[in-house]
Amino acid sequence: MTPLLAFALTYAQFALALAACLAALRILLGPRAQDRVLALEALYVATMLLFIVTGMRMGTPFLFEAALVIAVAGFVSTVSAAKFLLRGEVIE
Amino acid sequence: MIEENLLLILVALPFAAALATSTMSPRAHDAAAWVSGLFLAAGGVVLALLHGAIGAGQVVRGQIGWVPALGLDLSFRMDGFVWLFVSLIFGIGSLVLIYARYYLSKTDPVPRFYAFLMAFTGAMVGVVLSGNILMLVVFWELTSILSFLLIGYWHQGQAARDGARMALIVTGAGGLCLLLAMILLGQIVGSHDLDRVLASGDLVRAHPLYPLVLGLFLIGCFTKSAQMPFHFWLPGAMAAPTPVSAFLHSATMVKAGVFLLVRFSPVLGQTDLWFHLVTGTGMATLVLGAFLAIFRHDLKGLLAYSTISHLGLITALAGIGSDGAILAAIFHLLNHAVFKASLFMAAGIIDHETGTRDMRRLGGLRHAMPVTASLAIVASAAMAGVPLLNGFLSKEMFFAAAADWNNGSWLDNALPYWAVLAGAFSVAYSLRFIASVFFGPVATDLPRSPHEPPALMRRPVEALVLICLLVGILPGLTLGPVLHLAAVSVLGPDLPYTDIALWHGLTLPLAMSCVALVAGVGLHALFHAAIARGPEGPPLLHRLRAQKLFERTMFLLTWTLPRLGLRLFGTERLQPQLRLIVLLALAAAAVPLWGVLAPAADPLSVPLNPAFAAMWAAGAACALGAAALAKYHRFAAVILLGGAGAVTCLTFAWLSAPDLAVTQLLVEIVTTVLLLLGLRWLPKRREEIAADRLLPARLRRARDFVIAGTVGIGLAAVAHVMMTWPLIPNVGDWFLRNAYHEGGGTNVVNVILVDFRAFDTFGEITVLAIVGITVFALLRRFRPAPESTTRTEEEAGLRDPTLAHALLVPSVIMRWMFPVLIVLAAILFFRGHDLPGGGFSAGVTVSIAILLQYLGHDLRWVEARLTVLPIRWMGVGLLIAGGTGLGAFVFGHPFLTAHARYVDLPLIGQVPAATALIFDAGVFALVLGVTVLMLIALAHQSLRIARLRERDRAAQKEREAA
Amino acid sequence: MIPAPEHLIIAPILIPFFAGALMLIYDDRQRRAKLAISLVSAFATLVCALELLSRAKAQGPGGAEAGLYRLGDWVAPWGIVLVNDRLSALMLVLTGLLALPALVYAAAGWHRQGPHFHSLFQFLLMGLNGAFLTGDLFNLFVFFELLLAASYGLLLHGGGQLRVRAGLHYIAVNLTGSALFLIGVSLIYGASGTLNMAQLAGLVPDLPEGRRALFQAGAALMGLAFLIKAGIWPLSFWLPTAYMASAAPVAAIFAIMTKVGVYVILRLSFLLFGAGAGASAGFGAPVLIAGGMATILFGVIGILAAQGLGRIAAHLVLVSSGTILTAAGVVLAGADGAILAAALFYLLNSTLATSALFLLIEPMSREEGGIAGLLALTADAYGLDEREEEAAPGAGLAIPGTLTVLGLSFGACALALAGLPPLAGFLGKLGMLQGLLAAGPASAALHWIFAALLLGAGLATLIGLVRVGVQSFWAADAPPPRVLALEIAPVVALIGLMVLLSLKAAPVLGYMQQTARALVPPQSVVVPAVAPVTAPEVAP
Amino acid sequence: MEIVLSAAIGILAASGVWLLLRPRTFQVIVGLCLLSYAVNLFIFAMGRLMVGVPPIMPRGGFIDPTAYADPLPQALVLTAIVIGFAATALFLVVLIAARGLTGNDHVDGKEPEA
Amino acid sequence: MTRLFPHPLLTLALTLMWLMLTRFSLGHLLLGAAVAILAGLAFARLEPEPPRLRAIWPLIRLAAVVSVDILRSNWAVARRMLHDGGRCPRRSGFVAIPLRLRDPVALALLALVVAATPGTAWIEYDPATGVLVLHVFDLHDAETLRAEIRARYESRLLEAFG
Amino acid sequence: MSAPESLPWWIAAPVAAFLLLGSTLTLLGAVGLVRLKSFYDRLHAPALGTSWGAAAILIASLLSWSWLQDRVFIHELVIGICVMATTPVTMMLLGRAALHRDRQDAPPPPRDPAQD
Repeated sequence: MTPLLAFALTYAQFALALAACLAALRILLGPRAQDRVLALEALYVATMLLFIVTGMRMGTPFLFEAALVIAVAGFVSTVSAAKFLLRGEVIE
Repeated sequence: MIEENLLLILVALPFAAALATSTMSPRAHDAAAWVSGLFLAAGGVVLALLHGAIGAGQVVRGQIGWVPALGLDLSFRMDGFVWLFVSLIFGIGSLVLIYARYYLSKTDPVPRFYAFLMAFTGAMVGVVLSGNILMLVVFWELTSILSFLLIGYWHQGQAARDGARMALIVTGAGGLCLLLAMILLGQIVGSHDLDRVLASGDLVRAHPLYPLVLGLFLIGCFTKSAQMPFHFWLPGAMAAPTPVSAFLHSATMVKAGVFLLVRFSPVLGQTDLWFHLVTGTGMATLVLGAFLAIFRHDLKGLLAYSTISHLGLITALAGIGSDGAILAAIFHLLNHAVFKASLFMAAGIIDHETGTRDMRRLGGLRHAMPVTASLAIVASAAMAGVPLLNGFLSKEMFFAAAADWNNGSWLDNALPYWAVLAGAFSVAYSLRFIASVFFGPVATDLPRSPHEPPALMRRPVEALVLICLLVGILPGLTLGPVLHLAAVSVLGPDLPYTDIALWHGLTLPLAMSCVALVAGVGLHALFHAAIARGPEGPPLLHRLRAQKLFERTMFLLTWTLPRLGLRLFGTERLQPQLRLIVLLALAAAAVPLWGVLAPAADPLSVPLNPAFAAMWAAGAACALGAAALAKYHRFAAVILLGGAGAVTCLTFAWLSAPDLAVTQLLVEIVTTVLLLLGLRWLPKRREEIAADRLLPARLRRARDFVIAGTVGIGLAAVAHVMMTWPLIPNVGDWFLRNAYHEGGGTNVVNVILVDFRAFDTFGEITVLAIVGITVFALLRRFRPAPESTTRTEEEAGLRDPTLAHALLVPSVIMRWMFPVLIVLAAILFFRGHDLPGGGFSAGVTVSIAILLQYLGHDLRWVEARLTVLPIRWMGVGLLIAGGTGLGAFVFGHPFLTAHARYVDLPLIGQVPAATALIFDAGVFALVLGVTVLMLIALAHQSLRIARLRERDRAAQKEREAA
Repeated sequence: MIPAPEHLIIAPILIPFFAGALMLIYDDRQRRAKLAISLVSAFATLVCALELLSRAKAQGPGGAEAGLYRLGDWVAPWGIVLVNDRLSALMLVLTGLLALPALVYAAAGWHRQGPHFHSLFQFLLMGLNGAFLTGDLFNLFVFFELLLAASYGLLLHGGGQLRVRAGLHYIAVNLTGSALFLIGVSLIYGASGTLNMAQLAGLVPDLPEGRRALFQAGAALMGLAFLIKAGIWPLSFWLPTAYMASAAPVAAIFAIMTKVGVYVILRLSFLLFGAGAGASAGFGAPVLIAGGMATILFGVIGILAAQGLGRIAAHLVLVSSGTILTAAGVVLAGADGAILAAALFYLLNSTLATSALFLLIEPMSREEGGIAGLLALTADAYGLDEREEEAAPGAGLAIPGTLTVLGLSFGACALALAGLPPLAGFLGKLGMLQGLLAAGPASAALHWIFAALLLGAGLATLIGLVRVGVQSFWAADAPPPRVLALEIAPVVALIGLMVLLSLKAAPVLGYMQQTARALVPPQSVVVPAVAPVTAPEVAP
Repeated sequence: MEIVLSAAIGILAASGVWLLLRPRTFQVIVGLCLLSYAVNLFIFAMGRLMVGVPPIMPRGGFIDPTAYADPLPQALVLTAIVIGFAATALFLVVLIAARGLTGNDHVDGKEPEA
Repeated sequence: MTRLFPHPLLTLALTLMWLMLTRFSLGHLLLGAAVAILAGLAFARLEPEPPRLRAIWPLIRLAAVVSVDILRSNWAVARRMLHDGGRCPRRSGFVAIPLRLRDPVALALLALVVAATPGTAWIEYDPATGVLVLHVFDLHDAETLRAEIRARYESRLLEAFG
Repeated sequence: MSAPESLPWWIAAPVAAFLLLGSTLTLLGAVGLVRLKSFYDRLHAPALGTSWGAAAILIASLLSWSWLQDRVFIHELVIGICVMATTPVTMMLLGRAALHRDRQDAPPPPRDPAQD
């Protein structure tokens, strides 16, 4: 394997994990509810990308499903949270 | 053979009578009495038939097996002693029956009374006849229970209820002690057969457990026979109808105790311990009972204490245990039954005719009821031990035994004096009874005007008094042979015949009798006026009544202390319960693992990836944040929970479990939405709870913090050790080897779920279905807190009206995602067997798709377009899954046997066609139904509240209009 | 006639399952049809259970050829097996015996109080039967969750503040217990590599020290989860409130819920920690003994301190399970197996009696109006979906001589529970006492304490029940309540069963002794289920 | 990796237990969720860690089990996830109902005295 | 035919998606088509009317423009993230843009575009007035932005959807 | 199992480049999420990750998988489209919610301050 690719994969993993950490930090810090939801969204995206990168690194295509699920369905939880903020209830 | 059957019939007769009477109409007074009487008469006939064999010194036995494994058999044996006692029971029973027929009011449900009475008779006969010591206890406890019912027959009165309860508790508890004693005795002897037990006296007395057995046995006997200090229930039991007292408290139940003492004296007796315990208790009871009887104003109370005292006498005799003493005990047992029963009946007549039993109010009754008066006088003379009456004879024998016996102990030396003293007391109370009721000025303010009772009501008394006289005058002719027979059966065949005669010459006992008689008369003459004025009880001591003491102790033991205990050792609060569980779990894990848990010498490990660690830094932050914020910032906690969940999913994916990642992720999403849906119904968190800042709250938190930390560290340590230990060969390997060939799939996890361990999945989907219908049922009755409904109103007011359009653009995208999600679900579903996915994931995905529509629009919009019948889906899903499993039956395979192979279809190629796929379809339908149901049922609450509000508003308007 | 005799073992799980699933498709208003399905299902389950019992009895005394059912046709330990032996058959029959009366009782009106009562009830039966039959640890977890989920639903059946509050505690405690269960199961799997009970039993004696410790920790955690369900002190505080709050027929079937925990403790303790378990033999016995006795004591305190019959009954449940647990502990520690046999007999009787008592509570304490008044009382003010409330409930035959029947039934229950003769409760206690004191003076002090507790508990039960009975039957002036025949018939039936149990005590006790004999030397129980894991079958 | 995962399990469990012991129903449900994550990971850990070797095998042929992750714990976790989800949902609904009926969100349905 | 394919484009796209996610084979084509038809039918329940798409070409041009814009704004925003403040301080703010576009689908596409380009965030759209409020990360001139959005995106969407 | 080792350098290089680009962008977005002061500013930060951040990584993945599997492997396209399609929904709702909540808290709404 080219060392470049190895480095890139490691770097990408770490960068994404760091991004997730920062997002988590924002969730913790708040200060307002919308910040947390926003950060959760970011966390989801970082996680999804991390799935893909990890899958590449390990050479298994199976993590892909999880990434797909996050991509397609992950926003539902943030959307419902956002709607809760907006309307005070999730479904009306 | 005939005798055996007769014996069994004898026991069965009273119970049969009870059964017959219990089914009668409450108004069938005469019929009930007649039936009972007939059964008793039949019993008499049987007894007479048996007399032949018994008289020949035979022991008649009869047996029916019941639970041989426990040594419990319905075995009966009858010897002379038993015959005598059974005759007594039947005899007095018949008389009481006649008496009761006239005594009981027409309005009472009399058949019930007869049923109880007959059942009691049966139980009593059973006690006496039992040839199995365990069966004896069975009947013994039955008498306690039935006496409870009989004493409480007039349950409208508080006194009857209390008396009944006390009698039951005291005698019942005694019965339990007796049970223990009998079990031990049975084990010492190696058999529960009475004959063998009776023959093993030496073995028992030599056994180290002898003192314990004796103690338990005596408690049993003493409680039943109302010996000090257990005597107090008997006066309380006087609230029973008089026939009950006449039967139970003179002849039968209380005699059961002394019967046992006499019966078992060959086994347990003849030791110093026995003598001191039994005779000591008996003498104390004799003296104290007689003394207390003097002070009672209540007729039945006096008789009750007199009974206690006489039982003490018999007990003392049994304790002395010499041949003469035993003979005297048996004799007095009979005599006392006869005269006391007649006295109780007489007291009942007086009560019945005058309406009171208070001796201070009664007087001069000899004018109104001369016959009853003379009967009662004779009977009380017998009680006092006046010559020519039966009481005199047995008392004489008692005096003789008391004076004779000599083992040198202080108790033995004191016996004669105590005996005389008790005799004097008994003369005194007998005299008081006669004098205050029948003599003196005629009472005027009686509730009823007294006259003679119906003749038949008096007959039983007459009969009994006649027996008193007959036995008293001609003892040798009437009772002598039978008594000898009885004594022989207790003491052994080589007992010499004792001639009971009226006159033995000028002996010490006679002198003692005279002294007692004179002293008694003197006592009465000196104190009767003072006693009548005094309280119900001896001076100074009348406040200290055992009954009260008992009640207070019982109250303390059975109410106050338990309430306290419940507060101390129990809690209804959830937090301590959970804390206990957690602490115990810690202990449960720590005890086996302490000191053993160590990392493997050659630890397994996977090189650390810093990104993984960084991910978990985020995950840990989320978890801790959720823990910290869940109280005041619920919304934040939900979001943080989502963060932690996402990291968990990633971990699964990272560590080669894509299926888990997918499933966890989907569940995660639905859970978040559910929590958000629920958030709306929770109260707005007040900014700060003041008490939270106080020290106790801080301490509580600190403690919980330590607990939680310990759990975390412990679990982490165990997990770490486990992970670093080398893997042992396990069943997982087999799955890996065989999934493809046997299960027909390459995704082993999924093959396990739908094939190898499909039964787990089967159960799991049922769990989901159950939760679904529970949620549904619960929310049908949902009732929001008042402020949650008003809150929406406030918010509605605050809402910008244009916000109704807020979702216009997003909803378009949400709608587009609907088919995409459906396709995704289909993919997940179809590839499940080979690649990550499966029915569960697919079901959740579709429900997320539907949920998304609810999010983007409102309930009515969606439900106008999509009809989801979640419960139907659930039912169908379950049936499909179950039906697939059943399908295997057709081919003769067990439930859930899957059939899998790849089918070659033209054009398309290899297609996996596993029955597991159908099973998975069932899972899919069910999961879809459940998830949608839960989400929608929760969401519907808002709608319901809105409708409710509208209705309220309409009602309000109507009211205003009116 | 049984069409497929080899599938009989699974029938007690499948019949209720299909009945429950089928009823989901029915509309909620078709109660009559649902009731019919439910009754038929319960009856069929009982019949199957009886047949299984007779099969179990036909097995040799050691149960060597225990009935096995391989689910999915997979050989244990890879697949899940169901095992029908004497103990499980006994529990199945007991479940069936409780289920039918409870259903009949519910038909008097309770089943109208909320939707899907019958489905939940059937699923509860399924869970119970599954838990009794399964031979796989994780499958046991699944069935535990199943029966718990159903019990949550049933506990909450009818709604109301008391139930919901009790339900909240009940669920929270049990969810914690489930977490423990899972941790325990996974530890056991990690330490031994199998989930099959029989195979596990074979592996236990040869576990090396470290793994043994982990295995034991796992077993201890799992045991804790069962003990929570069995209601051992101090993990039982949720129980009285929950049982008291639940609807009468639900409480009646709940009488067996604690017994599931007890059953599993019995099964696994003797299987995994019996005499043949090497260094693990007797593991947990001290806990069982101490905890069991504490439970009896606590139950006694509760009985005495209780104000209502419901609370007394709930604490009686505690006493009962404490007694059996202590007996199991004593036997596990090496005492005579006869104690266990008697304890099983006692279990049978006390379960029937508590069930009957739970059914009696409501008619006894009922004010005027019968079930109709009750329904009106709980009818929801927020009942926007009124369709569930049917008109004119409470129709049915009222029985004459209400007080007499109620009183007799109550008395019978009291006798049975207090362990007074002549009902079977006495026999069970007698058996235990005999077993405990068999060693004479050499018996451990523990045996004496246990014996004393047994008797004391009986006395306390008597005191508590008599107090309540006197209050409600003797001290009450109110006219007798209207009680439907449908409500009293189940009670009478249960009492009839107890009487039968007393009369037929010898064969029943014989069965129990065989059961105990099969349990105490554990190797023989499920031997055929074991297949060597190291030599896996290779598919052609 | 092992140390990180076990620390993660520990932290999740500790947070979960801490919340479980809190007096508010919402805290308890969040605690149960966290605890169930911890438990799931714990079960999963019992199969040891394998990076990059999912339990999905090529079609046909026998394979070397040591090269694959232990599938059984994964299957168990899947079941546990589903059941945990059901339990969470149920608990949520019950807590909402309790909140509606008792008027507060204390686990005992009433605020502690004093 | 329309009953079976109420949304032919969608069905096609979904079939494609299926094929992308699985394997290209005849079997998967059939299965995918079946699923896609089902999904399309389900979608038709929600939205019986297919979108009024008049021309596709403007959309493709839009896509090209947008992809360039995304790259550009990515670069811009990323730079801004790294050195915030610095030489010329960043000013962010809201911009209100009255839109002519009314079709919800078109609006949704616009939203996608706006969201995909870092630096602009869709805050609010009022269907009554047709005013869109954006938040802009680095706002130099509101007017330019308005014009840019109208010209680059809205006009093309108008072409496509009318 | 094929692994990234088998990639020739001429594929590996662009893959690496895309990976670096994508992850850096995403990281920058996260940095912005933490560093930026106001919520509306932060609203822009994740867009970095969802647009080119995701796209670059997906392209990298697509390239490498297409090589490894010897055929065009375009799963990633679906993910890309979905991410593109779904993130705006959250963002829109969040923006609106923020505005709404800000209006509730501070009555004078921050409506178009840029229009001055």
